[in-house]
Amino acid sequence: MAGKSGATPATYSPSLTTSDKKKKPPLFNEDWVRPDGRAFQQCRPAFFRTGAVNAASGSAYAEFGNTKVIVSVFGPRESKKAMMYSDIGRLNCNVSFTTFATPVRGQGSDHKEYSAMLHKALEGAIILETFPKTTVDVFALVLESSGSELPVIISCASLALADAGIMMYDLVASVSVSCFSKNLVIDPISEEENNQDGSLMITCMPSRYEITQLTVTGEWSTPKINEGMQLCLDACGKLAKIMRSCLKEAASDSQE
Amino acid sequence: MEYVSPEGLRLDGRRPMEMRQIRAEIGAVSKADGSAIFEMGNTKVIAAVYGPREVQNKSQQINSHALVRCEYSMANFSTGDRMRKSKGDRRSTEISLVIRQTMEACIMTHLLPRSQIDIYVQVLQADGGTRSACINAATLALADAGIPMRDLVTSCSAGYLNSTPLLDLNYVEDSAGGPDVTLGILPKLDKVTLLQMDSKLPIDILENVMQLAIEGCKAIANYIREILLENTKQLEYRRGV
Amino acid sequence: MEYSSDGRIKRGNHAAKMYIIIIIKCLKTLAFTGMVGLSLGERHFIQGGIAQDLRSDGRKRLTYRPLSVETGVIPQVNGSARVRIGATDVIASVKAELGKPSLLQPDKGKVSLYMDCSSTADPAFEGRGGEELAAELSNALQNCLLGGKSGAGAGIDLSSLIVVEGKICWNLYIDGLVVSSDGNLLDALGAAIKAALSNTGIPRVQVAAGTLNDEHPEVDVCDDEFLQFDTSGVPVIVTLTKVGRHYIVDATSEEESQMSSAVSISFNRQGHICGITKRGGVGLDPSILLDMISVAKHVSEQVLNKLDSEIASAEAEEES
Amino acid sequence: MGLRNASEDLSSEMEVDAFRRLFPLRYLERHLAESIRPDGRPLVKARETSIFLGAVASANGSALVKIGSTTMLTAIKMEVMTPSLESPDEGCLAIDFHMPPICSPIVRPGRPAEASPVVSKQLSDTISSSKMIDLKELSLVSGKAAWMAYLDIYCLDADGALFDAALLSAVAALSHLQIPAVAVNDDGKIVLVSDEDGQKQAQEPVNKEKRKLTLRSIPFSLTCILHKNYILADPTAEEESIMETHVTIVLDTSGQLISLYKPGGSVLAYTSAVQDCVALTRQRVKELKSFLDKENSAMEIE
Repeated sequence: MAGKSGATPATYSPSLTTSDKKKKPPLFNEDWVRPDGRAFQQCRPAFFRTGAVNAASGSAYAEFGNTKVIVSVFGPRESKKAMMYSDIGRLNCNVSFTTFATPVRGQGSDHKEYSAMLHKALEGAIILETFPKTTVDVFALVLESSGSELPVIISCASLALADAGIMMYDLVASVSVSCFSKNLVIDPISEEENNQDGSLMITCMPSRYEITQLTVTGEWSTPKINEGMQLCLDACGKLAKIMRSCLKEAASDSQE
Repeated sequence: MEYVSPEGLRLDGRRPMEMRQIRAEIGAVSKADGSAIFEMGNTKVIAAVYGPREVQNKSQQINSHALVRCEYSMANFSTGDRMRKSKGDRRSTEISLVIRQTMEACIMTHLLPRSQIDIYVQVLQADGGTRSACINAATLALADAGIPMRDLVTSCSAGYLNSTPLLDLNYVEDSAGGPDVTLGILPKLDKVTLLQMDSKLPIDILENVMQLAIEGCKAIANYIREILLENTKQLEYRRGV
Repeated sequence: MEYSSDGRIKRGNHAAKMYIIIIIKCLKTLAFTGMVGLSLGERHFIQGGIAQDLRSDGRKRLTYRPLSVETGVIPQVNGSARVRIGATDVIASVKAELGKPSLLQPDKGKVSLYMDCSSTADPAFEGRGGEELAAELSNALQNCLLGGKSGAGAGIDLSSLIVVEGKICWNLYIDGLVVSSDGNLLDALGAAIKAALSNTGIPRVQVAAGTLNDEHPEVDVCDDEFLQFDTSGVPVIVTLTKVGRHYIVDATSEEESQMSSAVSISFNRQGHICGITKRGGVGLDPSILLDMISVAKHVSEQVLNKLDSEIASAEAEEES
Repeated sequence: MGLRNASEDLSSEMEVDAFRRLFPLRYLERHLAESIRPDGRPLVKARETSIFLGAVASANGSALVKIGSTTMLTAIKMEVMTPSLESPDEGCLAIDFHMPPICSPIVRPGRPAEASPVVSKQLSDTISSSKMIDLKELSLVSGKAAWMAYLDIYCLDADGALFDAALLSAVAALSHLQIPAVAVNDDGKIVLVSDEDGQKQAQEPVNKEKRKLTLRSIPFSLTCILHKNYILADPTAEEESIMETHVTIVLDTSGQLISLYKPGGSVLAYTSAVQDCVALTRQRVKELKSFLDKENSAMEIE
């Protein structure tokens, strides 16, 4: 049906009548309330489920508010032929978005930057020595995005790895905070991320109490970094508990 | 457009037979086995040579002589209008090939069987004559790496605009669309190894233009030899010989 | 001199060690192309040296290699600089082009960073081989130099790039090129970008009278009058590389091959953190990380001073 | 993986698994002789099917469909375009079928699966030839503005019968589609009108009447595999990979044949076999229609 006119015509999505110019950037003063009504240090409700994709060796689905992610793990399987011999396993990560994930249609279907970050966050947790010469593929698809996609992808991927039976030192949990002048806001949604002064994302292995990945943008003083890190680490610990219980549930289900 | 003024001066103030200022420096990339920077006026290229070393891709190994490879790339900021340049486009593949074939002709590859020599040239600034500059830089880098060569290859271009043979074209003259002869010679053996000309040019004028380019190549060869000599003296001095 | 069976040097005095350094250096020049694999002995040597606070090239753990800055190296761009730290050699260039600001931020110009790894630096960068590292470096630099989404903590004041709000702004294209690599590329590129920015002159622009309210105002770019950038806010990047139980600054590529993880932190003049990225997958204890931050902060002050004076002398040299 | 959970002792389970991998065709034929399939289904029975409407909150219409473990997520986003000169009163429907790397071990990033453009084409052909949607309903202002409906289908889990699942999810998403109310503003651009917008009555919505598409005859499909004398409805990925002769039949709700694909295959499809398939499809269409109607009425009650 689309074939009627050769080239796809230029389209736009209609915006609200109340013109955007009137909407001032939100004032982040004391009585500012987050758009979804959460407290500053309250995460969105997290939902995890393993085994979302049967075709994969392991998979997981994660839902944080309206951010929805599926991660599939394939392998360990044969490395691509061009690869040289390696006595430890390889990890290959890819993150992509659906065309309807973002408010404006079709932005960034393949996310190189996220793929690289996911790789860096996971490689320290996986015991690569257990599958020499082979590759584990971790593919993530963001179904819907409304902020903090990368932390959700990372946590979800570690769950999918666990589901696939890949040996890991620990689960990997990831949480980010946004900084607004003086306030720290945990697990920001897109609207907050677009206006933030700075961001801090921590990926850690909670049981080992080790940070595998840390990214900070914006201007931070040292005490602020301390505060932000502590906040994230605590949240990671709680998140890991939820992830663990999800795994336990799946294990007990399959035993029945 | 007038490329040579009635007074016999070119756009950048040179005489028709005048070459741009050349400058060379050896050892710009300390990790490489041999490297050099070569400048011709505003054109500036850097060449690095890795090898002779083990052949990386065994299927390419040649049992009777060495494998010579070359990659040419341009920096994003090398031209006036900035654009992202992807490696391996047609132009750079062509130039890579030209450089490789030219250098292969002078390297004594039969002395280094089953090995590989990589020549990487990176253009930092392009203002006409990058091809020649790359060959000159590669020669220096190969010499710095101590790779046996029959002779130093040197290269220079010459053109023909406003009925005047011009030596060493810059970017404006190069893009004027006139004939542009790029020549590479082995100066001591007095042999031409590279000759590229893709425009109409009467045969008797070609001879003139070529002769001019040969003169240019010889001048560059002298300079390169001086640089190498100077470099060797310094090495000697450092070793305390 | 005593060697244990695996080539590790028994704890001896520094003089003996320096001597061995020389021997190893000689051996290395004999070897084919440098880095591909280090022998067990070499690895122990590097690690042992770091543990004893005397690295293979004689430096202490927190000492930088000599740093040299050259500005104005590329004539056809608005600003450029070449920075050499030991054998690491990078070039950064800044090009300013007039463009249209984005709808979301009509009062700000745009800055884009593109890094490129030349295959001259390492044969492994041939073809598309350098792209992965280039992308990683670009991302890390973006993190460290451009600040948060709202622009807080940015080294470059984006609102100073505006010519006519919502209509015309300067777009800065920052290109980096790694010419020779011997470790610590991120710090070197960060320093080169800072130097290139302070070398940058942006032409003064006059908006033609009466066209200010048009959709496309006419502008007149002066060729002889340039506005200098305020680069005092541009942070420096300090990378701490963890080898064994210790961390070092300005690691060479040999040392980097032995790292378990590396943390790059950028600091501005006020001593505030402007960005952190971590490389290497091995986990770090949060307390070690905080310790690293405070060490990096201390080092950054020295680096900033050193860099500023180098930039100033490079600028003076260029003018003379 | 039905057999893996069966309560056999480990050694025989290993053997079954090995047999299944080494001699897939014989393994399957042994089952077929017993009139049962490896996952325990009778030959002509389709897998359990579920439809969930409104899965994507940010889209104008969406559906999640599962047939067995084959999962499809479809979302429709409405955007405005200028209609072409030849058909100034018509909107456009753009259908895209994606197979992201998560859905199957065969798909790798950067190398799109062969199947995805094929299914995309089949889907748009089927939906246009079924005349299910009147593109005139997507018109807003004649010659000036019309809807461009982007219908994207993502395969989340590929386990056979991709076309059936994709078509079902596309149809379900179209039935769920809520066209936003829009008005024309002073610049001639189309803008949204929010429902509780009391003060802005000046702008009259241009599409007050057309908030939901009238779906005239809904197409449904069933893929069957012909193997020797057997007909297997709704095959899994494993079955599809072993046997080559596939027949996909699309019928609309009135039982009319809309399209029939039989891409190659060694077994000749005799008329009788095809008629058997049509009969199976007819049953399946009824089943699917009732599923969809149930979902839709459930949505309305909410």
